[in-house]
This record gives sequence, C-alpha cells and structure tokens, in this order.
Amino acid sequence: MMRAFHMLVARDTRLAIRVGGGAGMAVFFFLTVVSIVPLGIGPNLKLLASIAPGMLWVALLLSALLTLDRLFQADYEDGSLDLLMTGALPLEFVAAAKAFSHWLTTGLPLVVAAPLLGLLLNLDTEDFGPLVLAMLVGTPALSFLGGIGAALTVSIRRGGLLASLLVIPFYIPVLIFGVGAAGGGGVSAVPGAGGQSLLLLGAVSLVSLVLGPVASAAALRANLR
Amino acid sequence: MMRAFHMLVARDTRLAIRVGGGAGMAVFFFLTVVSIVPLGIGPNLKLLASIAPGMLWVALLLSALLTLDRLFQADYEDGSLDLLMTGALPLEFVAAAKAFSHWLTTGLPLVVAAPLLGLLLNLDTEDFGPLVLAMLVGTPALSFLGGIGAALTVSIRRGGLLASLLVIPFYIPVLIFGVGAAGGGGVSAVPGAGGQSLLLLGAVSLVSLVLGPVASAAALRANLR
Amino acid sequence: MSYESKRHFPGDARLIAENLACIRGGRVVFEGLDFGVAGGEALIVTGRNGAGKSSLLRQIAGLVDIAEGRIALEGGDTELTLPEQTHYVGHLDALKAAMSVRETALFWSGYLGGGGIDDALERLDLGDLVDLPVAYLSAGQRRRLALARLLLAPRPVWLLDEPTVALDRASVARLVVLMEAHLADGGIIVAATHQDLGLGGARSLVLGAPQGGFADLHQDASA
Amino acid sequence: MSYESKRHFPGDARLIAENLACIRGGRVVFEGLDFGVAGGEALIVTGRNGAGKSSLLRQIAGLVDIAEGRIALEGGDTELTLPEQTHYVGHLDALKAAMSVRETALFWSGYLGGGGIDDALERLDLGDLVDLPVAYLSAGQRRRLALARLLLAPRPVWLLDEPTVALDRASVARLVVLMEAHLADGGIIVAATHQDLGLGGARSLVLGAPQGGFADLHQDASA
Amino acid sequence: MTAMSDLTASQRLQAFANPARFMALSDRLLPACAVVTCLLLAAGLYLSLFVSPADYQQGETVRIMYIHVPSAWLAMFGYMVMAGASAVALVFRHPLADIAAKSAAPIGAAFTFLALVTGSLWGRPMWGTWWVWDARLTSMLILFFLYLGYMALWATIEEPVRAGRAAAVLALVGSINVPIIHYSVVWWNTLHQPASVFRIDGPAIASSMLMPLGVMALGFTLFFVTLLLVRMRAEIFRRRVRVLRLARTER
Ligand code: HEM
Ligand SMILES: Nc1ncnc2c1ncn2[C@@H]1O[C@H](COP(=O)(O)OP(=O)(O)OP(=O)(O)O)[C@@H](O)[C@H]1O
Ligand SMILES: Nc1ncnc2c1ncn2[C@@H]1O[C@H](COP(=O)(O)OP(=O)(O)OP(=O)(O)O)[C@@H](O)[C@H]1O
Ligand SMILES: [Mg+2]
Ligand SMILES: [Mg+2]
Repeated sequence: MMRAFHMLVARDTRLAIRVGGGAGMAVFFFLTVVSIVPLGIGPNLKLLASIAPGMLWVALLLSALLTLDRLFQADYEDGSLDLLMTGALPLEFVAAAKAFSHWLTTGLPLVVAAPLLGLLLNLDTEDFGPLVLAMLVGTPALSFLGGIGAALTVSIRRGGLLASLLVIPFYIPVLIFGVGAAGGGGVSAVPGAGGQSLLLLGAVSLVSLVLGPVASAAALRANLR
Repeated sequence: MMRAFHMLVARDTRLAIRVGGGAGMAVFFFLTVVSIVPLGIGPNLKLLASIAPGMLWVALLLSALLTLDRLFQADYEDGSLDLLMTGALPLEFVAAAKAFSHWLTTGLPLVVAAPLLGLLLNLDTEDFGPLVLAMLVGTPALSFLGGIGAALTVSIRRGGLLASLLVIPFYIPVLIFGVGAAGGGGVSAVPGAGGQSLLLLGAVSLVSLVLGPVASAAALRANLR
Repeated sequence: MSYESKRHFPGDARLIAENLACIRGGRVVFEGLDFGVAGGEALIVTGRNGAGKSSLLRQIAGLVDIAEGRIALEGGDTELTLPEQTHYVGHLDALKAAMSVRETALFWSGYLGGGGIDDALERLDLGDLVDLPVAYLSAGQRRRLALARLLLAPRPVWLLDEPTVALDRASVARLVVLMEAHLADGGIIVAATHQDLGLGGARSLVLGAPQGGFADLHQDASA
Repeated sequence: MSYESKRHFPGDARLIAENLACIRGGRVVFEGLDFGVAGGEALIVTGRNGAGKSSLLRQIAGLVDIAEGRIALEGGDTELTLPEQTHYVGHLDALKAAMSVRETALFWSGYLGGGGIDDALERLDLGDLVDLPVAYLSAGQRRRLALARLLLAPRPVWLLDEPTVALDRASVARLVVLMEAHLADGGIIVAATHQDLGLGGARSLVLGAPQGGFADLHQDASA
Repeated sequence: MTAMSDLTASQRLQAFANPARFMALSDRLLPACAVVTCLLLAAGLYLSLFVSPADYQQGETVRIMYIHVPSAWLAMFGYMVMAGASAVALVFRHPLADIAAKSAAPIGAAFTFLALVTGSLWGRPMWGTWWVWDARLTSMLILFFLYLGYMALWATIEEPVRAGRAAAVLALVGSINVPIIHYSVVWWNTLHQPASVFRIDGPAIASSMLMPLGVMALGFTLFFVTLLLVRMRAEIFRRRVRVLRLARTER
C-alpha cells in the first residue's frame, strides 16, 4: 500500500512538472502579485517592508488557488480516478498523495522563492528566517485544504473559480497565523505573538493534514457515484 | 458567418455560466480575494485604500488565469475544436468569439463589482470613476491576450509550462498601466499620470484585440496539426 | 433556409488524393497514397491499428498536415475550402456535458449554417432525449448525437471514423440507411472501420503497415 | 511478487447480484435484477443503448451507487472489498498523454500491486511502442494499453465495457485469447458488448428498456 | 428513514420526490407559524420603534439594533441548522434532511446579509465609515462567504443527489472550520489594535431595550422556521417536476 502511495505521488509530480506548468505558473503569478504591490502603494520602503509578509502570504494563497482545479479534475475526466478508486489504496490516501504532490510542485517552490521576493519588498534580512519557516509550516495546509475544494468541484468543468471560492474561507486562519508567524504583525505587533502564531499555524496545518484528505475523499465519493 | 460568431459567443457564455458559475461566481470570487487582503496586511484603512486598485487588478488577473486555461482546452479535449475549425468561421474569429465571451463572464462582472469592492477597501468615492473606467478599458486585454496563452497550452504535451510562463509577462503592461490609470499611483503619483496611463492602457487593449485572436489562431493551428 | 432544399449535391464532384503522405510524431505513417472517390460513392478505409486510417481522415478534414501530395474535391463548391465541405465524425464526440441534446443540436446547426434540428434528431432516434443534459447520455446515445451533426447541415463529404462504435444493432442499421441516402443524393463518404457495415457498392482502401516509412525517413534525415 | 505466482483463482468464487436496482439522474435504469457468475464463467451483457450495461458494470466496480439489492463475490478474498478484486475497463481509457507507454504500465502495475510489465505489453502487441508517449498512440493502440492493465496485476473479476471498441480483427482475437485464459484460470468476466465476441461457453444477460420505474412515478404524480 | 431500505427502487424514487408525511404535516403547520410570526414581529417592531427609549449617546440610530442583533444571531443559527441537516443527510441518506439543508442556506445567507447591511448602516454614524475590519464584522463576512459557497455548489452541480452529498460535505467541513476561523479572526484583530473607535459590544444593554430585543429575536426565529418550511415545500415540488420531466423523456 505504501508502494501505491509512492507511485501515485511520483506520477502526479512528474505530470505536474511535464504538463500542468503548475510550479512555473504559480511562481510567476507569485512574482507578479508581489511586484504589483509597490505600484499600488508607491515606493515607500518602510511601508513596503511592514506589509511584505502579508503580501507574500496573500500572493501565496492566490497562487495556490491557481493550480487547485487540476488536482483531481484531469484524473476525473480521463477516467483515471475510477481506477484509482478500485485500487487497494483507500481514497483518503489517494487524496493525501495528490495533495502532497501538489504541495511539492507549488508550495515548496514558493517557499524557496519567498526570500527573493522578500528582497523585492525590501524585507529586513533577519525577517527571512521566520518568514520561510512560517511558509514551510503553513503551505502544506494550503494544498491539503485546497484538495477539499478541488474534490467538491471535480465533476464541474472549469471548476477552478468555484473551487477557490469554497476554500478561501478555510485559508483564512492559515493566512492570519502565517502572517503573524512571519512577524508581519505590522506596527502594532504584540511582542512574542510571532512564536505563538507559529504554533497555531502548525496546529492548523496538522488539522488540515487529517481533515483535508478525509473530506476530499468524501467529496470525491459524493461526486463519482 | 456573423451568425456562427454569435452562436459561438452565446454557447461559450452559457457554458461558462453553467459550468463555471459565470458572472455571479466571478463577482463573489473577487469579493473573497479582495477581502483576504486586509487579513494579510492588517486593517489599516489608509493603507488598504492605497493598494486597492492594485489588489483589484491582481484579483482580475487571477480570475483570468483561473478560467483562461480551460478556454480552448475543454473544446480541444472533447474534439469540439476540430469541428469548429471545419466550420465556415475563420479560426481568428473563433478565437475572438471565445475571448469575448470570456470577457463577458469575468472582465465585465468585475467592472460592475469594482465600486462595491472599493468600498470594502475603503477607497475614496471620487476614485471610483477612474477605477471603473480603467477596468472597462483594460479588462478586454486580459481576455484577448490570455487567449494566446490558452491556445499555446491547448495541447499540453511539453508546451504547458512554457506557455503559462508566457501569459503573465503579457499581462504586466496591462497591470502597470491599469493600476496607474486607476489613480493607484500612491503618494508619488505625478499629476496627470492617471490620464496618460489610461491612454496607454487603451492602446494596449486595442492592440490586444487584434494581436490576441491572430496569435491564438496561429497557436491553435500549430497545436492541432 | 429549409432543410430539404440543398439536399442534392453535384453528381460530378470527385474527392481525389494524389501521392499522399502522412508523417506523425516524426514517423511516416503512409506515403504514395492515391485514390479517387466520385459523388455517390463510399470509400471504406480498413487496416490494422496504427495503419493511419484516422490520420487520413483528419488530413482530408484539414486537421492533420499533408506531408506530401495533395487532396482536393474536384467539381466541389469553389467558394469553400475542402474542410468546409466535409463533416468529420471522429473518435471524440465533441459534446458538452452541460448542454442539453436540443441545445447541442441547435448550436451546431446554427454554427454550421444548417436548418431545423427535429428531423435530424428523429432520424437518429434521439427524439425522446431532446431535453436531457448530455451528461446523462449513455455511450451509444452520445454517439448518435455526434452523428446527428451529419444531418444538421448538408455537406457533400462525410468523414466517418469508426462511426459504429458503441452503437447497438438497431442504431447501426439506422446509420447505414442514412449513409445510403447520402450516397443516393450524390454525396461522398469516406469511412474508417473495423467491422463490416454491409454498405451497398462501397469501394475499399486497405492501409498497410508503416514499416517502409522509417527507412525513407532515415534517408531524408541523412540527406 | 512474481507475475506467474498468483495466477490461479479459487474456482468456487461466485459473483452474485440479488434484486439489483440502479437509479441514475433520478430515473430508474433497471430493477429486480438477479444473476450469478461462477469462477471460470463469463457473463455477456447486451441490450440497446441506454439499457444500463455500463451502469451495471460500474455498480459492480463500486463506481455507481447500488440503489437497492446487493452485489457480492462469494468465496472471494475476504480481506478485500469487491472493487479491489475487479479490473474495470470502461469507455474512458484512463491514459495520460504526457506519459510514455512504459511509464503508464509501470505506474499501474506498481499502483495495483502487480509484477513485471513486459509480458503484459507483449501479449497485447505493444512491444514496439513502449517508448512512445501515449499522445502518439492511435485509438486502437490506446485501447490495447488500457486492456494491458488486466494483465498487470492478477484480479479475479474482469469488467469489460465494450472492450473491442477501436480494436482491429487481430487485436480482438488476441483479446479473446486473453479472456479465455483468464476463465481457464478460474477468473470471472462480465462484459458489455454489442458485437459477438465468439467466446466459448459464455452466459448472456439481456437488459431491457427501463419501463417499470416510470409508471409508478406517473401514478404518484397524479396521486 | 430506516424504512427507506425495504422499498423498491422506484418507490424510493417516489419517496424521494414526494415525502408524503412531511407535506401533510407542513401543510397544517405552515399557517400557524405564519400567523404567530406576524404577531411577534408586529409587537416587536412596535416595542422597539415606539416604546423603547432612544439611546442617550447614539440617539435614534440605536433602534437599528433591534433588527441588527436578531439577524446576526439568526445568521449563526441558520448555519447550525444547515450543518445539522447536512450531517443527517450524509449519515442517514434521508432526502428530507438534504432538502432542509439546501433550503436553510439562502435564508441564513439573507439574515447574514441583513446583519451586515444594518451593521454598516449603523457603523456609518458611529464610526464615520461603512466598514471596518473589526473581528466580528470580518467573521460575519466570512460566514456570508461560507453560505454563498454552499449555495454556489448546489447551483453548479445540477444532479440533486450528487449536489446534495457534495454540499453536505462542504457544510460539515465548514462547521468544523467556523470556530477556527472565528477564533483566528479575533486573534488577528487583537494583534492589530482595532481601527474602530467604537466597540461593537459597547453599551451594556438596558432592560428597557432588552424586552423589545427579545421579542424581535423570537419573531425572527419563527420567521426563519416559516421561510424554511415554505422553501422546503417549494424544493420538493421542484424535484417532483424534474423527475417527471426526465421520466417523460424515456419511452
Ligand atoms: C457590518 C457591520 C456589523 C456586523 C457584521 C455586526 C455583527 C454583529 C454580530 C455577529 C452580532 C452578534 C454577536 C453575538 O451575539 O455574539 C452583533 C451584535 C451587536 N452589534 Fe453588531 N455588527 C456590525 C456593526 C455594528 C455596529 C456599527 C454597531 C453599533 C454601533 C453594532 C452593535 C451591536 C450590538 C450592540 C450588538 C448586540 C450586543 C452584543 O451581542 O454584544 N454592530 N453584531
Ligand atoms: N452520469 C449519468 N447521470 C445520469 N444518468 C445517466 C448517466 N449515465 C447514464 N445515464 C442514464 O442511464 C441509462 C443507462 O446508461 P448506460 O450508460 O448504463 O447505458 P448503456 O447500456 O451502457 O448504453 P450504451 O450501450 O450506449 O453504452 C441511460 O438511459 C442514461 O441516460
Ligand atoms: N497525435 C499524434 N501524434 C503523433 N503520432 C500519432 C498521433 N496520432 C497517431 N499517431 C501515430 O500515427 C499512426 C497512425 O495513427 P492513426 O490514429 O491514424 O491510426 P488508425 O489507423 O486510426 O488506428 P486505429 O485503428 O487504432 O484508430 C500510429 O502509428 C500512431 O502512433
Ligand atoms: Mg483511428
Ligand atoms: Mg455503455
């Protein structure tokens, strides 16, 4: 069963790299969002730095949304999902495997890209550490919660918009704690809030690691039969 | 031939509304995207107002990217594109029709919803005019340029990644001029800069109206044969 | 424009292929192919999997590049390109799950510049399904809807790629009747199939294995 | 685990359906269906388009809800659910254009817990195509790759929905050989098809038009 | 709902399109509910508009509260109803629960919207702006999104059984998330000192205000129930029509 899990992760990752353009699309969108912000608020560096973590997280959320709809839909449309369901691997694990490889191809690249973007937003270099850490802890939640939306809309062609709508509310805690953990409390940040929110972020992530696959599997079953 | 064009626009619009939720869904989507921004960067109303135009444009960009990749692909995967090509309507017009109906279901709704969203982001009411105008002028460009990327991605064998990397750069000018025209110049706005970038935005839009369909058609031919 | 009006095609039209070659994925599928099909004639293309049947049909429909040689409809409508005079029914159904049977028919009839849809749907026994969303159709019902396109707008050349797939016996018989009617109208049919349609007086073209092709390819690669 | 090892299935296994009913899109497709297929037996399901053949197969594979009644594999592996003991080959190929034939086979063999792939590919005559991307395959070649899944991991119950679609005569013959081998191993086959496979000693199930359901409905509407 | 199992498929389909017992019951219940609702709302409005005093610092605008607060409460109540019904629908596969959940959503959404509108109408004089990103406002807005998402899902998957189950899953996941979301928003809001000058939970409510508030709340609740019944009946009729239309399409 572990083998099936690995095979699935490997396959999805390979497909995402070859076909989806997932990673590339996400990173580029990420870059765009971040480079748009200075246009909006003008070149006030102090201001930029203070909202940088927030902007990065918002960008992260948005670019995660971009790649969601293909998570299950491609497999649904070509019949692969039917066969994946008749396999020995429980559907929950199928969902988990897909969410995981989604994280590998979107969340991870963004974490790696984050410091570079921090530079663009003139983030202090000592803030990079917390930022990257926060993203590392938080991004899995985006993929695993996102899977729920993707699974719910699997039978809908062009479900992308709807899927994002459904998951955005679920992303909000991740966003809030993520920003907090990245030390983006803005001017009024309570001292020590960063560490606390990192814990909370971790908690949310852990919950999503369980909740995501279970709910996704239920949603898939609802849609397939 | 005009009839074929109309039929196609009508069909795509109807499909977008049915499977993608269409206008209502789009507005709702922008609403959610916009409302996660304050959660990211904090509830500072002045700050929010200053980046409002940028965020609205980014939201639009996101929704365009979320819906565009399926613009030709759905038709390609189920074979409709083959038949559309054997019709009497030149492929350029097919592409134009699809881009247009895409604009109807994503660009237009945002233009309509913009003021409401501006309200949430605490935009001054006198800024609404320029914002809406800018969006009215700029949004078509997103659909028509986006069509190129969609056409390139249509037969995802290897080109997928490359194509998605290609779309966003196309969008950058639209975003820059769009934000500028929406009076989002922030503190540093040169007086009169808004009007100037509105003109530029219009120019970009006009170019894209021609360039988009032609390039899309070429890309489609390259992909299909 | 009424549906019956344009039914009769010029009998002297003739679909010809000269020294036709097809290259897909860098490999020669077939080459040096010659054939001619006159109005009122059907050409049944057979051959093992991968022989190039679909490729040939798609070439005629202008959906696959012609590596070499030419295809033309002599005596056809000079205003229109060949693809505009052909109906192509391929492996894919070109159906939208979210549209109803009626909407689908109406769209294609409008897009292809045809007339009413009821007669076409009736003749493929879809009359009772008009209000169903396509998502609810079974494989054969989908196939019949795809075939209904042939009748929505009159076009001289029919290109049928394994048209009988998923059809039950009754529907196959119905299809054969339609094909014979089309031929009687002076239409041209090129059909690729693995099972015998029992179509009266059809000529046959057998595509062989694309072995030879590789050699040549290597030659002109080295050249 | 080697490929040959688990080839022989318990002969006393028996796939049964009792008082089975299927509802799709709010309509009764069939109800009160009973049948039993013993190990080594094949059940050929026929019926007009829309009769419910695919729905029945998908119910057995656990892909469509069982509105009523039950399906079970008596004497099967008690550790596994019925779907886990079935191979389902449906209208959709479940192939990825971007993966090569080999990659596809390797993935499914690994995912389904099977062994080597070469033998399976050979037996479906895909040997020369292993390195082609699936995007390059013709309809029949795709179909054969989909069918190769049957051999990648041994499972007692084969559910084949119009397996011969797009196959040339040689491939059909090859498929029949495989099916007979499976039966000889004590396997069970349920196949929906419109064309006669000429399979030795197969039982047949004919699905009729789904009248029953609607009469009642009209009554309750008037009531 | 256990009886469902020993019906034939077509009978079950019938039951699905026509839950006779519920129709009979709701038929008798509905008028009563409607009447009581009207009485309560009338009384509540009278009390709140004429009897209760104007607030010394907020003036007449305080009267918005009598609409605002009950609708805010019902907004949350509605989601609980929806989630509960969804749970029943998912576990027992009972069509009525399905229908109840679907029908509750728009009503809850409407009350949420009402709370938002009245709230921001109230905020205008109080805070001098239509909207602030105050914790409670924000979480209310998100609740609104959850409602809309749920409704959108129903709207886009057009086969009732599928849509029902998918939506039920969404509602349940949502009910797990709602507290998390709410908490996170509050936490976020305390991190930034709120931009609003005026604290929502400001004035300790005087008893002279409590009475009309209670009546209004009760009236709103019954109003909710009435609407729910009406919508459920409408939904059932709609499904009956749909099934018949589909039935007619087969020979
Ligand atoms: C869009 C804006 C607003 C929203 C979404 C909103 C939301 C809510 C919610 C959800 C409640 C119920 C709280 C509970 O019972 O736990 C509530 C209660 C209340 N709101 Fe608002 N509110 C808004 C604006 C306002 C404004 C501007 C005021 C006063 C100036 C106000 C005053 C109150 C009061 C007095 C209560 C009842 C006391 C209490 O429950 O604490 N609200 N509001
Ligand atoms: N996804 C679906 N949703 C709702 N109804 C469906 C769905 N698929 C099929 N149906 C209906 O169920 C009935 C049986 O469909 P099914 O595909 O089982 O028929 P079939 O015997 O396989 O036909 P064919 O020979 O054409 O494949 C048909 O009347 C069809 O309209
Ligand atoms: N899209 C494609 N790209 C590259 N090569 C292709 C493509 N489609 C088919 N081929 C190759 O061209 C050859 C002919 O394919 P084609 O589909 O025409 O065969 P066919 O005669 O239709 O076979 P079948 O009976 O299976 O439909 C095959 O060898 C196949 O590998
Ligand atoms: Mg073919
Ligand atoms: Mg079928």
